[in-house]
Amino acid sequence: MISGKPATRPSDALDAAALLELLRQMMLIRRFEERTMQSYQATKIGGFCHIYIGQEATAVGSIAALRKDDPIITAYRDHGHALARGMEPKYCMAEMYGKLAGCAKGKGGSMHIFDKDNAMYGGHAIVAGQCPMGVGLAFSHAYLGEDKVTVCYLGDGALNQGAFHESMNLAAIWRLPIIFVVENNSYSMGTHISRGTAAADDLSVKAAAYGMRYAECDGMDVLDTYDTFRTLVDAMRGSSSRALGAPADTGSGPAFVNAKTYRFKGHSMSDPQKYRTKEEVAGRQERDPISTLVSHLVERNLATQEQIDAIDKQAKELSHDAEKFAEEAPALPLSELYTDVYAEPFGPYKVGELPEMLRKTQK
Amino acid sequence: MISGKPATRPSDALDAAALLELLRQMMLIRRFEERTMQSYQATKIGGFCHIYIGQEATAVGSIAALRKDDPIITAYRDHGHALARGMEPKYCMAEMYGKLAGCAKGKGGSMHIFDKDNAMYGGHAIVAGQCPMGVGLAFSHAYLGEDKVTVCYLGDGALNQGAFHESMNLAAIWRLPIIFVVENNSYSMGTHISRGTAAADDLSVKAAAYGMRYAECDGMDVLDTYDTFRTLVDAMRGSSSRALGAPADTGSGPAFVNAKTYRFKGHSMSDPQKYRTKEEVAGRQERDPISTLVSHLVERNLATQEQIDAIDKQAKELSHDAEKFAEEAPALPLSELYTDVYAEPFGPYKVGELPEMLRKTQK
Amino acid sequence: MRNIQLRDALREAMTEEMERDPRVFLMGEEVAEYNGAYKVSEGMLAKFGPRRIIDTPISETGFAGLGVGAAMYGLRPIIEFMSWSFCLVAADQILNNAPKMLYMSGGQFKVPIVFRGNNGAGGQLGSTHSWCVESMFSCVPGLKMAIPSTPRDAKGLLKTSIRSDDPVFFLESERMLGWGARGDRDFETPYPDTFTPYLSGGKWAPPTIEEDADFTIPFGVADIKKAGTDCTIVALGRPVHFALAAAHELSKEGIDCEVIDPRTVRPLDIETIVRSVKKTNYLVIVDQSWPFASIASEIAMQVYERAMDHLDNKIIRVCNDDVPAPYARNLELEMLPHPRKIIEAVRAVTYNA
Amino acid sequence: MRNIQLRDALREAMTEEMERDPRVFLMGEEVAEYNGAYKVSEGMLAKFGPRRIIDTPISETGFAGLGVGAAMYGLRPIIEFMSWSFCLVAADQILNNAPKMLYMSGGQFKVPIVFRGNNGAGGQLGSTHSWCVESMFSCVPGLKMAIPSTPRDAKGLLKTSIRSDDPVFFLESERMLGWGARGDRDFETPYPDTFTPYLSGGKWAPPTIEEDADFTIPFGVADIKKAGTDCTIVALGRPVHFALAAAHELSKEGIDCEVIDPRTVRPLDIETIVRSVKKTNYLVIVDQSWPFASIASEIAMQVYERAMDHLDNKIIRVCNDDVPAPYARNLELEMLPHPRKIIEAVRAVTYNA
Ligand SMILES: Cc1ncc(C[n+]2csc(CCOP(=O)(O)OP(=O)(O)O)c2C)c(N)n1
Ligand SMILES: Cc1ncc(C[n+]2csc(CCOP(=O)(O)OP(=O)(O)O)c2C)c(N)n1
Ligand SMILES: [Mg+2]
Ligand SMILES: [Mg+2]
Repeated sequence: MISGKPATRPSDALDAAALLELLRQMMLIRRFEERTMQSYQATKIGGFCHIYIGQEATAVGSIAALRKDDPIITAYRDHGHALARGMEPKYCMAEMYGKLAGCAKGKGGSMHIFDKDNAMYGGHAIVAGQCPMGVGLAFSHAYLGEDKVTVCYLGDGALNQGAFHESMNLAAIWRLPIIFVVENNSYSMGTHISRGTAAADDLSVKAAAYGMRYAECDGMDVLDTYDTFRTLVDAMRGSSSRALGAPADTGSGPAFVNAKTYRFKGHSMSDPQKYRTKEEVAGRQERDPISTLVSHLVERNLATQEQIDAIDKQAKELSHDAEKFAEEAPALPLSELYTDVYAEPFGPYKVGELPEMLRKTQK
Repeated sequence: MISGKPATRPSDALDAAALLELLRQMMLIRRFEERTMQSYQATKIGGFCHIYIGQEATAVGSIAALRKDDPIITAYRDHGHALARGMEPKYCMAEMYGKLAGCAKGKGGSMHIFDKDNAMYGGHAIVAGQCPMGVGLAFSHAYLGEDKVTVCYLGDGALNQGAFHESMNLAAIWRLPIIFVVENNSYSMGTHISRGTAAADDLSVKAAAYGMRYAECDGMDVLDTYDTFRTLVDAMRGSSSRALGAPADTGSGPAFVNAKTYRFKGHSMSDPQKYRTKEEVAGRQERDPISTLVSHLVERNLATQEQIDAIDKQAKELSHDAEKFAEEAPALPLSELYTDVYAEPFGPYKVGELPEMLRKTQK
Repeated sequence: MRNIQLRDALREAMTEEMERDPRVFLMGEEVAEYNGAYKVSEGMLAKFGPRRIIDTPISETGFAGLGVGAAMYGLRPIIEFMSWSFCLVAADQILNNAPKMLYMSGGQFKVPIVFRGNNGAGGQLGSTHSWCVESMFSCVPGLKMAIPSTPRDAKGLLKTSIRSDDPVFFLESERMLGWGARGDRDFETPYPDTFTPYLSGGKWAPPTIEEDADFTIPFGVADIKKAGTDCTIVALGRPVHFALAAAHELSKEGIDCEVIDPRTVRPLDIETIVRSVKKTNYLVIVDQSWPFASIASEIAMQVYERAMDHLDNKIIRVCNDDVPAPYARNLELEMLPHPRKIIEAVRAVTYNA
Repeated sequence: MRNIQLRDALREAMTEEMERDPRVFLMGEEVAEYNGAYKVSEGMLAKFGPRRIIDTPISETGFAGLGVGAAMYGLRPIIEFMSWSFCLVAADQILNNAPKMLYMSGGQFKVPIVFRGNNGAGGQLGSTHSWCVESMFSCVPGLKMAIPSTPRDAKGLLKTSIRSDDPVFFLESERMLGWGARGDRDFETPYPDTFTPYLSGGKWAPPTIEEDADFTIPFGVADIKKAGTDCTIVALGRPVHFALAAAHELSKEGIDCEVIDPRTVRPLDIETIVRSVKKTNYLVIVDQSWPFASIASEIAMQVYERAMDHLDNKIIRVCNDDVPAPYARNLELEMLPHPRKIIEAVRAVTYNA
């Protein structure tokens, strides 16, 4: 939470329905990812696959503070963001199955999940590669005079890529409406942040280097995450310098959030995890973001166990249905090899149809 | 100077001869560069040519604090560093004339001045491209257990390149014996640092972002520059963690210096300089690093005007001789096109002879 | 005849497109307050203001990637690299993100962006500053690439690039920007008498917007810069003029060359080249990049694939020498393709004729 | 017969060279404590300690450039890219600095460095993670490039690379590292019966240091992986095995192919290829990169230059399809060169024979 916690927190204003919605999203991501792991083990899913389990509160809490049309962009550990953003699970699963019905028609895979309707700009697999593009989204708000905020997620490992630093600087000098969020799970693959990143114990210096606002949040606590983002987003929206070249600084400018979280699973599906002990993981699992919210709800009598069970049941069903949908969906026809290469094709290339996911909504 | 100035400064220990040597170097650079400008105007020199006039104190003061075998590496504004390092001016000038007798046999040109014997590792024309290589030099000291310090120079514009940040981080996590020096002349071409770099008014945050020591010096004052580097180098030498993977932190680690300086000439020879007023330049020229040292010497009776004039005369002569040498030196034979491409050549390639400059010294 | 330098043609293209489409903006180092390191964007800040003409710090990865993000969002950025030699620090953004986003997103996100700047030897700039990126980057599907050789092509192709819904790599030449300017010393050639009049009697001057409001040049359509019957010379960008100088010189020997300028590499108009080869039966390809795995190799391969039986001799390519760019003037001139090498190649290839 | 995976061969090469020369060190992401993302450097930290086996943060520009600086200083770095797909963020350091330093410094500074890592499709990794950099980078003079296809070549070429005084780009294949391991499912082919025994009866296993203390394989010497008389197939890296599978299949039809593996691209042993073409009169080139301006185009061009009169048909190239790498398994398999495409190409090229 932003230092100097106010007496009332934004999440105090969330009613039971809103809180249950947060729970629903986290449970959906959890169950969906469990399915994903099974399908990967069954070799239905290929390539690299990075599981988000443990980090659900970060995506869910931050996205809950956004409007539907505020863009987000993230790295390859991206299923959670897509689902929190509202993508139907079946399109995400079908993508990983490499099927035509996938959100990117099976061309992107687990690391490249896109959802234009839900302002999800991917899913990017080169570490920190999404940061400059995130700045471009925020730049667009300023250019168009729009009242939007872009959220750009990155892993702690991305702190060591030049692209991240250039992005921070550009956002800062132009005071663009963007929040950079480090999903700080302490590890980039097997490297603990203290081995790879200087001054890792206080990331506020990374923001200070660009005169940028800094906030920390408990990325294992969806309410603390929500509170942090709600506060930042509200300050940023409608106040940031929207015209480039505007002489006066009219707003709060970009921000940098250190979301302290943890991944319960390996880096990817093939990670033997020798770099941490089972005890370390077990210790962190005691603060499971889902149980934490459940306790909060139950303790305050905001939800009954039946309600919670029903939500979990629904999450399981949706995940099961997604898997079934993906399994049964037709394969990607080979003719798709040469579509979507060019928007204005020539020679062997052809215009591609939009993915089913968008065709439904876009008319 | 490093904050908390000690009562006695390292430069207090410099005798008159040592101080006159600093003056000699600065005057040589000044006269040499004036020649260079003339030769460029006369189209004897081609390509891009970046004049160092105004910044002499930075190279001279910092290099004076080093041992002969401490490596330096810099950007394309590099004649001053080469001369301060001890390169004979004629080899530098012949290089710019594209002659075989040039320090790099005419293959490098103004932006790529190298001098192996004097531990000058170039002369690099891609902004910030020298920073990772500088870290590599410092890494070598640690790897070999050598008691050396590398100095890596960069322009203020390089602060905005990712390569700089990755270099800072690597140097910091491995505590390598390197000093990054921003020759902060406030401009990258026509862009004032305040337009391009966030938090430009206090660069200490750039060092703090990596937990790195920070110092500022008056880059227009050779003694303040010397003092700053002498202190840093002495603390670093022999104390930095020389074995990678060494458990304990045994030394002071790398440092970042903000040398506040100013270039009196345009960015390159073709710069109309519309981004700053003549008054601004004239104001800064009142604190000419050479006059400053001359005043210091004269006021303290450390040198006579005759001595100073003699030094200047010698600088002029050396520059004149360099120009003559370059002019008269034979052209680069076309056969040199295919030498020095590979150290172990094949096909059309051939081993090249070392430049005259090295052949003399290397046997 | 309209007197226009290549840099003016580029500026005209950008200005017209910016007036036509409010989503277009120009971003790069020194493009605004400095008026462009090479004066290509001179006056554009005054005209369009700092919202649309945007100076950047030296952060190519940052602002190239910013452009990709903005293009995904629906804007139409023109990103200027002061030189393509500086794009290597941004290689990931321009090669991984821009050309592949449409594919990776299953058709969801177009990237209508133009990356443009100086390509090739600028004159004694040395190894790091003299990149010809055309061969290296042309292999990447998803991008388009244009290399203009005249002010007319520059304007027409740049306007098409800005309107394109796909990422375009637009390669200019510092050595050509000021062509036609007073005191211009470019197009040095050992054959000064063959110096091609820089607007070719007006043929190579683009129309003004008043003359032709809809002037664009489509991609994938080669231009026959000089018709001929005896030998085909293919060249792109600055070497087109070396080829024309060579053709002029060779005509004195009775060899009538056809000079074909493909103008875009992706798409490549191989048909026009093949048609010409079927007529002349000889082919020389001039390419200012290094020979290995070059556009010259590719064009040769495609001509062999389609018209081998029409070739009366092997194809010869005239490329940059296979060495890093030297600084020394004499070596640099020798290394680059130039008329003498082309003349020798045409003589060699038509030797039996 | 010695049972050795390709990853073991690489490790053996590095280990032997590190024992031989204290200036050699290995640096990269997860090479030390994790024992290598792909287990290539397994056990090396334990053996050599953290001074010589060095984990890096995700800073390719930083550590690749560090390697260049260290090489200039006199050390001999091996820089591992977890994948060559990640080298684009370091393009400037590896393309501008490493290969040009000797030239720019007029012969003063050698850069004895090896950049190595996985190249090419790793298996459904999508567009950004499936780069084949060989065509794109082979154009750059000053670098050397090796692409091994067997454990023997991997060891011999890597040892030569480490001893080389020039920068070497060493391209491995994730899909081949575990070849021969239990449960390995690689080398999928529609012709499972043609599956080449992975060490070819021991011929492709490298010697141990006890067996041959001086084992290295020189650069620029192609290896004839299978002799034949009817058609030459040139392939590098993983596609060598597709070519061998195709050759096996074609032998059933009475077409006896010669499979040539150049092993290094810079230098390229064009002589051996030309010699073979003069014998077989037919040539198919397999290249796992995109076709445009590719190594395949280059080899074809050079063969046309030197042996056109010996060709009884056009050269056919079998490349990656000219599209970004798709994720879907069926499309990726279709896009890559594979035995079926090679068989069809050989049939087509020898059709008149
Ligand atoms: C430029 C680049 N280098 C290396 C990789 C390989 N890689 C993929 S994920 C990863 C670790 C990233 O860790 P972090 O940023 O902390 O994200 P997390 O996995 O914890 O979500 C690495 C090294 C890559 N994708 N891109
Ligand atoms: C990556 C890259 N981008 C752009 C350039 C072009 N360029 C050369 S020098 C320069 C300005 C650098 O300014 P600064 O770092 O402050 O150094 P100074 O010239 O003041 O010494 C620019 C933009 C370059 N050489 N490299
Ligand atoms: Mg992490
Ligand atoms: Mg500066």
